[in-house]
Amino acid sequence: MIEVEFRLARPGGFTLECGFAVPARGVTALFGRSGAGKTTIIQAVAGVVRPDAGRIVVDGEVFFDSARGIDVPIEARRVGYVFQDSRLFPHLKVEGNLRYGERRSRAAERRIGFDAVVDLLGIGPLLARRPHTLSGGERQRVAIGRALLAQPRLLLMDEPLAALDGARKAEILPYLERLRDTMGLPILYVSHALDEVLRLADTLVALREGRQVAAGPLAQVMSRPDMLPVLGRFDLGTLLDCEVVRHDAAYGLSTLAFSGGELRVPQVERAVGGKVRARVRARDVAIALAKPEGVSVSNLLPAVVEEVRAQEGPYADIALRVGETQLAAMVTRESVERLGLRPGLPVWAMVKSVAVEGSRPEFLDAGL
Amino acid sequence: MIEVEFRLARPGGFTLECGFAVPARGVTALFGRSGAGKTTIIQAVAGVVRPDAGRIVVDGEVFFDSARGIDVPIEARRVGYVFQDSRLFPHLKVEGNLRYGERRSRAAERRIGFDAVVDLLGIGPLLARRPHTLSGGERQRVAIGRALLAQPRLLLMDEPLAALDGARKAEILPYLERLRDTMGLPILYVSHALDEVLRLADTLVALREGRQVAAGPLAQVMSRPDMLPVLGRFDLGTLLDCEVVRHDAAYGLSTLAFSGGELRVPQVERAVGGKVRARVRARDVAIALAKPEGVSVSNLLPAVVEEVRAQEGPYADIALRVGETQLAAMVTRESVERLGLRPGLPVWAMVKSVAVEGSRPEFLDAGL
Amino acid sequence: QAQPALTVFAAASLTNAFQDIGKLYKAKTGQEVAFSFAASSALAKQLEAGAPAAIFASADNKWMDYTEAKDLTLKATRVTPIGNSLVLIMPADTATPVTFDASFDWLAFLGTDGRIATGLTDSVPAGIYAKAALTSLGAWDKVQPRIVGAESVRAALALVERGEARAGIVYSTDAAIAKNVKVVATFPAGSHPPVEYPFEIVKGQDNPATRAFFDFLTGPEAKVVYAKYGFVVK
Amino acid sequence: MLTPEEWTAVALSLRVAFWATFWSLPVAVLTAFVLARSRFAGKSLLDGLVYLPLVLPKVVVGYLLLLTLGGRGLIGQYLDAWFGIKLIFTTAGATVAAAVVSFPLTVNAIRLALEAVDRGLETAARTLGASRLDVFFSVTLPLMLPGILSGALLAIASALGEFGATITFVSNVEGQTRTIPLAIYSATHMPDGDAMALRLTLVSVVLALGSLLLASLCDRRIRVMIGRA
Amino acid sequence: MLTPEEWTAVALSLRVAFWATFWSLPVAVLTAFVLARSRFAGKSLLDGLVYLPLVLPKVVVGYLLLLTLGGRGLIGQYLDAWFGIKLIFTTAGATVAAAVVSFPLTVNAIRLALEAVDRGLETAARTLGASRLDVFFSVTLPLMLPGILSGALLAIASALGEFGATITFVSNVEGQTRTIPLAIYSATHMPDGDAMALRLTLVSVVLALGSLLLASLCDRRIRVMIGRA
Ligand SMILES: Nc1ncnc2c1ncn2[C@@H]1O[C@H](COP(=O)(O)OP(=O)(O)OP(=O)(O)O)[C@@H](O)[C@H]1O
Ligand SMILES: Nc1ncnc2c1ncn2[C@@H]1O[C@H](COP(=O)(O)OP(=O)(O)OP(=O)(O)O)[C@@H](O)[C@H]1O
Ligand SMILES: [Mg+2]
Ligand SMILES: [Mg+2]
Repeated sequence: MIEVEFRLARPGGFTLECGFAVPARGVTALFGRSGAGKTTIIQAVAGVVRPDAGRIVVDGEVFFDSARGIDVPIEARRVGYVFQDSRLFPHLKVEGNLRYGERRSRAAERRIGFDAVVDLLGIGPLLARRPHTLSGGERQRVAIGRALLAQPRLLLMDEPLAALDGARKAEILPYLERLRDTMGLPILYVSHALDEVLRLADTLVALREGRQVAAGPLAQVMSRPDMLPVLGRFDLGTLLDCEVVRHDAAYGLSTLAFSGGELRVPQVERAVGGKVRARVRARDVAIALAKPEGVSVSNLLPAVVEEVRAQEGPYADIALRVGETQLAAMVTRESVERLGLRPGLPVWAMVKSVAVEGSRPEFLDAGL
Repeated sequence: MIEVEFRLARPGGFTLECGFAVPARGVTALFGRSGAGKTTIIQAVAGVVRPDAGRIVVDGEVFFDSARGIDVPIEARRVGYVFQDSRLFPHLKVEGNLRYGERRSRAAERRIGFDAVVDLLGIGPLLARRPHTLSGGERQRVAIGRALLAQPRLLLMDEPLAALDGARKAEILPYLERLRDTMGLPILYVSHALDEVLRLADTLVALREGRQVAAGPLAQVMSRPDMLPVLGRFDLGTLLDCEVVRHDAAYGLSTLAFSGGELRVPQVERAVGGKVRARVRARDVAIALAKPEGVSVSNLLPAVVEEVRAQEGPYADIALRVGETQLAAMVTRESVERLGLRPGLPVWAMVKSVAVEGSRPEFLDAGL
Repeated sequence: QAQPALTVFAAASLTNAFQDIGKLYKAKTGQEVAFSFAASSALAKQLEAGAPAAIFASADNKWMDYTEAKDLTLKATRVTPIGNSLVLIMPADTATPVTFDASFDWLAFLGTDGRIATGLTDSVPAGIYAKAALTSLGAWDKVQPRIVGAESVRAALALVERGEARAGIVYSTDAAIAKNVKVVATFPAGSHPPVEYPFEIVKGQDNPATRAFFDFLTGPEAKVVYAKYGFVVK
Repeated sequence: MLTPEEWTAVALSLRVAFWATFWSLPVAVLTAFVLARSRFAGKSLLDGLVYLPLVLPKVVVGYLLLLTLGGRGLIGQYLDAWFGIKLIFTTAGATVAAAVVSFPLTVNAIRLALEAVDRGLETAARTLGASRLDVFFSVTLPLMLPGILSGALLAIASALGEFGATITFVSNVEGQTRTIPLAIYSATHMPDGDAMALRLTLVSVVLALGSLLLASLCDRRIRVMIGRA
Repeated sequence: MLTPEEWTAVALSLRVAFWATFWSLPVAVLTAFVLARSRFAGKSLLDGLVYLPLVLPKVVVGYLLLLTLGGRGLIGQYLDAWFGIKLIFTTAGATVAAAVVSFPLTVNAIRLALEAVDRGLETAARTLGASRLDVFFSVTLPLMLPGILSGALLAIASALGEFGATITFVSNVEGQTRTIPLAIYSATHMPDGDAMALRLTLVSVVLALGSLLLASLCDRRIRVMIGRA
């Protein structure tokens, strides 16, 4: 478990209060607007700032406990910290920067290899360069590599991918996922980008102006109605826990079963019977009154309208029931009227398979 | 016109060669992967680095011309530069930072007001703070304000929004658009984020490892097949130049006409007859063999399959002809087979209105 | 007062005597006298650079000869009212009287690492005299490695007072005012050039006001002061 | 506590230290800027020249001053003839001596501070419409204030302690050039001068600690101001 | 060109300057670090103490050294009795005098450089597993190298020029303590010493320019190394 619970007042009026206990496995995303206090939490966990009062415990080891007067020094916490500004050592070449933490780790604990990291981050050609000659994205890639090679037992990442281009991001994300999955390396991850969060996170801590709005498993937090202002409307969606039932190698598709039916998605790497998670964005769900025939949309699910929330603007939020699962859909108000959508009406939900998203590596090709 | 044409070699082997002439109106996006040379171009235009040879002319004024020995000093170029790292003055409070450039501008040229900028960027509460107490996003907002208030005639923005959260981004983007539209303030804009580029840019300059891959009007560049590796597959789409034909205030919808038919989109602010641009992502276009009835999808366009490109993986790219317009669609290979899609087949394209995207402020609510 | 102050350049060793005389003079005539006390060499160089002093009182003849040769001071006004004698001193607690005869063994006297402190032997007057005296006594070659040259006689005195040096060669005036040292021998007058303090009026300053003080410096009231501080009054 | 004569020396020392610092500081800032930021042919020479007063015995420095700025000196004669400025024997001369001796220290301190100023901020200022000169005054100078303060402190301290160059250049005249160190020197030549030397030494120490305290107070405020606290 | 006597003085000056710098530099780095980075009760006092040799007339400094480190001095007597270390009248003593006098300059230069080191980098190093000490040696020290170099240069320069404290503490013993400044001083006090003074002054100037040139070469390399070129 990672238990974080503290109070910290900054000169200037900002006060942060938070308290969450999340598994020391997988990725915990800290999500919130600029100035919400995300970096401050990361800093407290790393030991860079000292809370006024509280406790920080990672995996049973107490990092900080104001009541017991414990404050473990930064270097003894063994957290890898990727800073919002990359903070490369200007006097060392890229290679020296990468090796800095590696040299200081115990040889027995070196699970993350130098060459693997260099390859992945595409920084091979930069090894002999000086940090000030690097572009913004190059710098950040080196910073990530440096933190990884320090063989941390907890990785803190403060918007690590913000300076990276989409393709590079897409390349690095799976590696982070792999790290998380294969090494049991827990990650505290700050990001504004919901797609990153959804891809990576198992657990979500949402912050707003120094207050903790919600904390818990991703799916649970995402479906809370009070998250709407935090997440923004267009990212609303439904998370589905699924089991792999079939692979269709010829078409490169897999079939997933969830409590309300089946979904066809691009082939996942998990074996039949494995558990995976899928995300359906509300805006990617269309509604039909009768089962549509001859359409390219391959995921057609029988459903019942549960609730229609007409909202300002052109859109309406629809809650559908598919089996035991509630599925969010978003359609225009005009469509609600034209189709006569009302609670209790049996309909078909059309989900384009390409819009299925997941939080596991298997879904890499499906998402954004 | 903004004419940029130069050669610049960096110690360490990187050489940048570019040459483009874009209108000194609207937003020109510099797009490319990390290390492609985007920042270098911005720096050359600002006068921060000196090209080895070439010409840089903005709106008829020669900033740099190696042949004629011209190199206008930075401060005389009057470009507002938002740096990748915010570079706030640590000895000035936030207000002092904002006023720095404003004070140095000619009073007659002050078109951008202090209060408006402060309001927009939400930095009112920060005015009396010192830069080192700001969070990453706060810093960047102040840096944007500072550049705007210097009343530049050309704005250079180097990933200005990378550190901002989605909501803040969404708030600032329209203001940038408004600046661009109402003040004729041209913007050179570096970004990795395709959605930003698509929202803002009129013109696109694509770079790859120091070489200019393409330069020209956004729509034109976006549809070039050689852009696929630059853009990434899931962002492929079609840009449609449309005219507003009707507003439907009751539903909050507008109807747009393009050469292949009509689209219903969330209400745009432009008057009837006005020109707007819409973007349809290939992954948001589904195909039906017959006109679907009773579906929430309100944009149904009769089309003809022009080309089916089966690709590796589960997907196939389909080129549809809708009137005179080519529309890209993306479906699974399984669907291609199931529906028997082949060139010449008449079909219906289903475009969810909520997936319509544009490059003008009118489409703010429609996009991502 | 109406008259501008008169500036007198005097060797640092004259500090006390001249200050007293200046006060006496002011009490008597109301005329203010300003002094600049520094090494004779520095003062001579300053005169050469055009320093507007009226009177130069040197601690040795060489620097007065120098200013004369450069036509800076008036040779005709030269007087030498006072002199000094050169003495060997030791810390009071270890002092034993010595006589400079042929049998005097300097090295035995100094012990294994004893030192003799004096002024710099090539530039500070007391040191120059000490070198001359030791040479004429035939001891210089033996003693030379044991000589430590201080920046001024005062500094040499301090080294002996603190027992850092086993002995010192200084002026009798200095020895007279020091607390913890004893004079163990006086160098014979013939062993070194006479220690003299020549005074001259600076060229272009020979006016009644200067003359008045210059005469006062060699007058009976001044001589009382000199004697008080242990100078040999001629 | 102190005799009037001693008070005179203390007051003079303070005046000399203040004015020496006051006049040399701007020149030092300029020199540091030129040395740190520009490249030209004779730069190494200028660099050497600046450090010269430090490396030479102060007596030699004083002697060189005497040769150049004395009443018959290379420059001194014209200073006197054209502007009526007399340096030898005067407090002004003592100030010059103190300024010259402290100059290398001041320049060094300021230069180090200048080199620590982030040039990216200067570039940013220029894109905001500030000329080089404007940037210097509005960005560079404020950011190097701690260094300037440190330089000023060194200047004051070394001016308070300056002896060799002063006595050689402008002699030891009470009320004009007899600063504390010269008074201490004179005192050691008086039979009963030990007490006076000790008193003046204590005054020196107190002044030094006082200016240090003042400097560290200023420093803290400046650091808060420029956000480097 | 130079007389053997003068060569001896030059060689001695170089030795003294080198060893004074060599020994004082680590102490200066430590002192600067403590002054810049820690807060404790007597800090202002330590601060004052460090600057004292600068503010006091060098002759007084020499006298204080004599009182404390002389053969009968407070500390000196034990140095001699217990370790057989004699400072007075020896080259070692001249080195100590030079080191003490240059100490404030060295500390100041290093301190300014230290304050310019980005503490964010130090924090980053600690998150990478480096202890405070390790951070100091692997990050802070390399980044402040230009300041240390500048401090060393100041130390060498002021050691080459040191006169007052040296002559007062260890006097003028040829081959032992007679450094260039002492030789120059002697020369200027001889009516016919001008030529010798000039020669030795030129040697001083050449040494100063030489060490400056060396320093600026080092500086350039260091700056390239630490990426601040
Ligand atoms: N001062 C320099 N010296 C040497 N090489 C440099 C220097 N500055 C940049 N480069 C190199 O030039 C190339 C282009 O850098 P630039 O900063 O323009 O990239 P970019 O497109 O802005 O990348 P990013 O998106 O990561 O900021 C990079 O490979 C970089 O390493
Ligand atoms: N050293 C400081 N002194 C005073 N206030 C501070 C300091 N550091 C941060 N703050 C304030 O604390 C609040 C939270 O800052 P924090 O850096 O944790 O935000 P964040 O959530 O990381 O934001 P962003 O996404 O913009 O980086 C902000 O309002 C910021 O202004
Ligand atoms: Mg942050
Ligand atoms: Mg860049």
